[in-house]
Amino acid sequence: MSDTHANTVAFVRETQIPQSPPPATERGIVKWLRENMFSSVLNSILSLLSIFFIFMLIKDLGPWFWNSTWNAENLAECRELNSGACFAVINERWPQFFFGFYPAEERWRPVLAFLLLFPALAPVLFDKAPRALLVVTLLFPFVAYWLIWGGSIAFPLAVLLGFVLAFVIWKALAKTQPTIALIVSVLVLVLYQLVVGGAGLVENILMGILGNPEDGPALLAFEEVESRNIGGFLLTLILGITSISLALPIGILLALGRQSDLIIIKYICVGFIEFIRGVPLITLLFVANVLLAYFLPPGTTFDLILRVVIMVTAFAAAYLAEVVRGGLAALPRGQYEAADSLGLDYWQAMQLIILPQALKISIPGIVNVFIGLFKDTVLVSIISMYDPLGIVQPILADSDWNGILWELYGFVALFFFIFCYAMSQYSRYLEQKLRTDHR
Amino acid sequence: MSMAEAQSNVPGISDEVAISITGMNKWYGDFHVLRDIDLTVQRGERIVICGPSGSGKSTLIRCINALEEHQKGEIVVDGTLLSSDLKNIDKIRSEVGMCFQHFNLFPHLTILENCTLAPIWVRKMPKKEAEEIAMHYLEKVKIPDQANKYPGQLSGGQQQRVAIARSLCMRPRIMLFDEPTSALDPEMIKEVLDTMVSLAEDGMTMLCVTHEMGFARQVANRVIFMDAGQIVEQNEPEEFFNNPKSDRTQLFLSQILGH
Amino acid sequence: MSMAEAQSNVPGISDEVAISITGMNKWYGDFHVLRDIDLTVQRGERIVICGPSGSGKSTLIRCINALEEHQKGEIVVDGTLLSSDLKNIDKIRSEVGMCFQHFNLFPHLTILENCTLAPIWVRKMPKKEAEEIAMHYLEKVKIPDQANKYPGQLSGGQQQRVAIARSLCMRPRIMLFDEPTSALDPEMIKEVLDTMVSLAEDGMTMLCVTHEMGFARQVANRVIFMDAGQIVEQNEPEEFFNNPKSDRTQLFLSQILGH
Amino acid sequence: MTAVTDHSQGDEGFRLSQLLYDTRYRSVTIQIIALLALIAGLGWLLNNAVSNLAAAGQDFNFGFLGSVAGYDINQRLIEYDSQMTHGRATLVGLLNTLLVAVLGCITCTVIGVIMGVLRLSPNWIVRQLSAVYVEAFRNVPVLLWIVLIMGVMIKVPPQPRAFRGDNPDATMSLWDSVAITNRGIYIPRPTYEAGSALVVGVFLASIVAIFAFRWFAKKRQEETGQILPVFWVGLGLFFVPAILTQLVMGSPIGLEYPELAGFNFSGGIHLRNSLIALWIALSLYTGAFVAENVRAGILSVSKGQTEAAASLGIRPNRIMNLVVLPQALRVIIPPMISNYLNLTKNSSLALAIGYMDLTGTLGNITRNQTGREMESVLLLMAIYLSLSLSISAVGNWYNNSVKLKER
Amino acid sequence: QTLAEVQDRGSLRCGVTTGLVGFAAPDANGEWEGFDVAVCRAVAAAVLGDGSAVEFIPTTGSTRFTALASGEIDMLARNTTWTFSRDVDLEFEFTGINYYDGQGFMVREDLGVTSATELDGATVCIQTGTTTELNLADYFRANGMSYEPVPIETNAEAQQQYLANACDVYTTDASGLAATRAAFEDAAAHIVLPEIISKEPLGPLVRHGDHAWGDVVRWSLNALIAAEELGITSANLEEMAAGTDNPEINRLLGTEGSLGEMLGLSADWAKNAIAVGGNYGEVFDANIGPDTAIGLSRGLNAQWTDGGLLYSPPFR
Ligand SMILES: Nc1ncnc2c1ncn2[C@@H]1O[C@H](COP(=O)(O)OP(=O)(O)OP(=O)(O)O)[C@@H](O)[C@H]1O
Ligand SMILES: Nc1ncnc2c1ncn2[C@@H]1O[C@H](COP(=O)(O)OP(=O)(O)OP(=O)(O)O)[C@@H](O)[C@H]1O
Ligand SMILES: [Mg+2]
Ligand SMILES: [Mg+2]
Repeated sequence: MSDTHANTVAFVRETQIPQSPPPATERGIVKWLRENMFSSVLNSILSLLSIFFIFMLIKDLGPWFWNSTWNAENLAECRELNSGACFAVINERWPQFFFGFYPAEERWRPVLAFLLLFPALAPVLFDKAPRALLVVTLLFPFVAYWLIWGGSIAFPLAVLLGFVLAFVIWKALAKTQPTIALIVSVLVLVLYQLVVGGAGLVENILMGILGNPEDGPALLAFEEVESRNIGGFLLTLILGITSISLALPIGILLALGRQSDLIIIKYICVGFIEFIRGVPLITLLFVANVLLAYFLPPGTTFDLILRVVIMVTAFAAAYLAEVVRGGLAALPRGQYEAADSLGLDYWQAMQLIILPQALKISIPGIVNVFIGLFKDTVLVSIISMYDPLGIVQPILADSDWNGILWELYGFVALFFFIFCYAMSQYSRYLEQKLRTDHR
Repeated sequence: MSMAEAQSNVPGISDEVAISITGMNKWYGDFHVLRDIDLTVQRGERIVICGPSGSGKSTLIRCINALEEHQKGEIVVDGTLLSSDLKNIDKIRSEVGMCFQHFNLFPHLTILENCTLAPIWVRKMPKKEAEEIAMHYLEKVKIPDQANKYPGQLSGGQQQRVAIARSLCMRPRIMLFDEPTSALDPEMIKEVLDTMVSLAEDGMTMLCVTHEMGFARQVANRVIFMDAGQIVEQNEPEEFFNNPKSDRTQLFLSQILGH
Repeated sequence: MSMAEAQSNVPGISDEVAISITGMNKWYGDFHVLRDIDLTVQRGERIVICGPSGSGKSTLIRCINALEEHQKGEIVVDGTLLSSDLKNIDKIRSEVGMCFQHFNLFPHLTILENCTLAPIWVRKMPKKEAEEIAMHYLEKVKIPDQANKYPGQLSGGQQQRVAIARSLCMRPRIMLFDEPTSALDPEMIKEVLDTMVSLAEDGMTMLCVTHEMGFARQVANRVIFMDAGQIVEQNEPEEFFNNPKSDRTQLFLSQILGH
Repeated sequence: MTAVTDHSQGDEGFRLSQLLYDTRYRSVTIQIIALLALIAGLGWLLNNAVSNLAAAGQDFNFGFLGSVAGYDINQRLIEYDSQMTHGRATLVGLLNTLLVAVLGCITCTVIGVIMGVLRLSPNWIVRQLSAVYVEAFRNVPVLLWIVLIMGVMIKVPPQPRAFRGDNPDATMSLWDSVAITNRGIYIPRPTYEAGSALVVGVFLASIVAIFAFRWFAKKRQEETGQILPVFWVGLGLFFVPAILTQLVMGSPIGLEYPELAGFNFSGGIHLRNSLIALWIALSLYTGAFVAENVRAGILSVSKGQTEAAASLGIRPNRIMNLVVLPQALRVIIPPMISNYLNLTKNSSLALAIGYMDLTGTLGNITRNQTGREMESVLLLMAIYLSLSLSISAVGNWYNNSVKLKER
Repeated sequence: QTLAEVQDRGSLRCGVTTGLVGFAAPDANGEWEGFDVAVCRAVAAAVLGDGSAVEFIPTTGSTRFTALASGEIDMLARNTTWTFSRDVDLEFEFTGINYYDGQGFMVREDLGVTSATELDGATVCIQTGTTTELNLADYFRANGMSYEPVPIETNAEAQQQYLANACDVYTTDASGLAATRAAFEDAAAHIVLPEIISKEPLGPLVRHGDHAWGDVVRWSLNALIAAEELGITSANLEEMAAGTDNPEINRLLGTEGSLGEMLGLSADWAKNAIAVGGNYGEVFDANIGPDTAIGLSRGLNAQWTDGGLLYSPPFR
């Protein structure tokens, strides 16, 4: 047999055997095909079936795409020109798909807001982005509001002031009394915005300086655009982005509440989460659309977009809470104990130790909730808002485009696919990155 | 109290009481984990606790740090009574450092950040100063060059040494160790034990749950044997290992030292 | 042939060859894990394989069981050449039992079901008979009373013993162990080692990857030291531990036995 | 947070600061504040609602459920006409919701399991196709799929009158038994004539026989170790006896075929477009999520399990059945339940295509015709909530019963 | 108080349909136009002096009342039938009738149906949440016929389904049928059956209890009707406003009396209202009249003097 060691009582290798390259197994397309498509009878059948399926798809849909028309006045003209799809309708109506009925000459404003979104998101999405961009992130909501809805800058400024005020108070108190600081600053914020009318007061003062756009030319004021006129993908993005950014903190708080030892707080959170998760979003939109007016003091009507945002946020927050709870539960108990034994208090432990890790773990889940939320915004078409799906209605009603369907739905589907797919790919990238991180 | 007296003659051990536990009892639900524990630890004393699994060693250690609450009896740490007052708990925790079996480093922070976290947020130390202290202790545990790596990039032994340094950065007067080497590969145990020995030489008050009998012989002033939630026997190491009094201890020692 | 001769004099070791590996090489992608492995194991021989982490010990063991395929060289187990022929693989697997570091018990089946699964579905044994055999081996590993519990309810040591019993139920002629004790607490290691010793006494052919040097001294006929994918040294245990020939082995032994 | 509750220290007397610093009181303080805030908030909302209702001169009662509905519902599983009450209409809607939910849950499971397994297939092209399916459906809103499929249902199949005439443009499929039209699909309805009881009886008996055979096979295996081909025998038992009886008895169970009559087909069972579109869309959409869960579940069973089984000499397909699937199921089931929940809730989007489910009846027509917004929406939410809670209760019960035993 | 709100806000929120050509639909630029839209504009002009100060809020059959009740819109001008229960039970106030309508049926000509009584077994597209839905059920029941309802949410969807022949019949108000038919490529291939199975008086409505606001809407509509009766057109409006010898014209246009003041509006309120799109006849002709694609004849909607039902109470 093996003389190498059979001849010696004790085998001792004196020299290293060098690394050698792997045996040259045959390579190339044939091998790949055999391994990946025709490795067994069943697999071969499946492969052939799949190829047939793809062939049928191309045979049916291909001509429709190749013979499409991009320029025509109406459907009849389209049909005359070519046998395939009539994308002329997209060509004519794209502004409505993107902006709803936003005034044509003001469209640069939402576009600008959209562009600003990227620097604002950068520090959140990529940890390599310069930290200074965080300022843009924090200011973005106010600027975007001002750009999209227009009017004087006084209003967003006044609201911003409230947040600054609350933040300063929180900062001052947080060192000594983190819990109280949080409560007080939220209270200050609420009081400022709602009860005392601080925002209105400041707004009026600022208007006094800048001038009221309703009375005449004013500084830093745009033409106002009504929520009703905002539609299309712009509406989707507004609803999606606002709700996502509001839902995340609320969801985290709900998750912490649900994990809390404080029974009452725990059950309040559980009740809220289970209730929201138990009913379809559409019924919540009914509530936004129909019932909210009943539950508010007489005479308070507020913007439909705002109402929808509240409901969608509540919906997403409940789902997020469950996802984050999963992340919290996945953390080893030792992390909590180590934090405790170092003398960190509850909020410090959460902020410094627990949440950064729990959120990382739950990123895939969080992104899934975001994708779901983003998709769910089309439900507002049911309560007759002109989101991308809703905007199809007036086009269908137009005698020029009567009878067109696939092109419109296809366009909307494509838009959602691009956005949602991008989001899910981003979450995959994050997952990948976090898995290899620090190793 | 003859034993305490005897110890106070040993150099490095003062008369001051670091921890005093009297009549302490603890239940998990209906399960009586710790029964009538009485224990006095002098400043500078180094105590090794051993005993079979489930005997309540970890629980005892964790009660001292208020990680678990006890239901009866008194624990006084460095003159502070452990009560439900948050201030007292905070005070005790910042005087008592703790090392866990599984290190429990914070994986999302670098080694340096792990060490400076508590000084900055609890002691409200400037970052610069906290980092200097951290580097000092990292040098002490012999891994200053790893300061900017993440825990996941270190070996188990290195991680445990970081955990020790992290506790030291709070400049505790008492250190608790809960089986600090039992999750380590044989090759790494030695590194950690060496670190602990050097701590002991500096005169730190230490309570250590461990089954490393070599370590116990080398540095402990006293070995405590626990079983079924009670302190069964305590003695100086030599006596303990060579002349265990109780049958239970003998049985245990024969198993541990057996293979 | 001196060693084989020498060994054949030891009671329980026959001249029959149980495993013979010649010129075996294995790559993971471009990474050359095992290089020119030559190894002959006599029936009844008990071999301990040791070596630093990543040296390819597990891979070697797994190749014998066809859990990994090798790219060059020959492995003959009990007269059957290990090829990609499914029948040969089946034959070899039913003659070779394997125990993993993490036991890999089936958590959804009771202990008894774990043990009877393979006899029933592979050997097509009546349930009654399979259960009898299972109980026999469970008694051998001293846990017959746990038969109706689930793996999750047992301690690690008990789980590993079940894993051994599960393999034995297929009445293998060769047993492979891949670090069977390294995931266990110190007190449980002994239980498992005892079981393995008693197996060895029954004359089972065993290949065991382990760092338990006490075990190696006690039961092994031969100790093999691997490094970087090759067999660096092999010898009888006494010689191996007391007079390691290669520098690499000396270094390794000094670390392992150091503390 | 943990701390000591040693009441021997109570004699120090109570200080106000203890409300904040003493772990014993601190939690109580926080909870009471939270409770007060909650009560205040709810009270405020309720107060507003009461005063708003009063101002609008409306009251809050569910009496409208007893009044005549006046509208017709095309798909009804129970007796209903326009002279019955709104309550009855609500019930019809609820049953329609349940119908589409149950159908959807079944098909989405089938689709999802197949697709999930195919995603792990060694076959490259199959893997890619199933990935495309999953991504396409997960990343486009379900509402869009619903209206899109509804559009297909309306536009692609032939109109009923295309079947008319001597040389019709369209013909019925499956030997003139199924008519696929753009008003829905008409399938034959079984009719029961004399002797049919026997056929049904034989069929039921053969189902019993299947179970009996399985039991027998298991026993046989336990006793002798012999493994019988349970699946094939079962399959044969399922079809053969009943079909034989049917033939021998001279086909007592007949089929009523749909035929063109007047404007539409009549006879047979009419599956309406709205039902089909909703069913297909929900199944495909949810199926994509199920596929991901199935994949994750199978991947979650550690490689060690497969290896351990392999090293015992068990063959790959048996490893799947005996070791991997039983464990994967435990991982798959919890997300599966939430998928079923989502499907049920998404069925409310029926509104968009006029499927008369609960939202379509109570939430839409009844709400509009009676003007009882508050009552209908609250009732609607309550019904959905109890549906969801019961689904998750059943799910949790099942989940607990298969949970792995731990120490 | 709605009046004050509208004046404060500087714009009128008017609920309209989501899209029914001729009555209310946005064009490619998002400008709303149509017969109902004209009513909104007239009211806006009367109140604010600016016919373009309107926010149009599209509503479906099922969201319209909610929108009005919740105060989201100030008035609803969306071919809504005036019924007892809507007036009394739902607590709305109908402020007049701008179109006398009735429910009809539209079918394809090649179906060979000439009367609604031949519709037994037909598939009928019907908008949910409307009175037509109830009428339909009653009609078929009364005539002992069966039918298959295909419920849909909006007119546009109905159009899709009907054109694809997913339903044999589309039923809604005759005016709506005409408007829908007008949007078809081959309008001639579809006929509206002669039966009108219900009375559908359509008119704008407001919330109950706000009488001042109700009056404004009511009399703005009446102003348009009276203007036609009195011969005021957009062409001769300025001339008439300068003063005529007909005192009613003078009172209407604010040159005499103080009707505007009584309403809480400016004196030239009616003049503004009429100026937007002309009198009722002009609005009718421009949006749905015989010369438009919709091609409705005046029929019942002629002035009482021409044998129709339009009859504005006197401005006095
Ligand atoms: N949170 C808990 N709830 C209930 N019982 C617990 C809990 N933690 C520990 N126990 C029980 O208390 C007993 C003592 O546990 P402890 O961890 O203190 O033992 P130990 O001596 O440290 O054992 P080991 O050597 O295994 O770490 C054990 O029986 C354990 O099962
Ligand atoms: N599936 C795999 N793909 C690629 N490389 C692998 C794979 N499995 C093991 N390796 C590599 O092969 C080498 C040998 O691994 P092996 O598990 O045999 O080492 P070992 O000697 O058993 O180490 P340990 O003592 O840590 O178990 C290691 O460097 C490992 O990283
Ligand atoms: Mg312990
Ligand atoms: Mg290994």
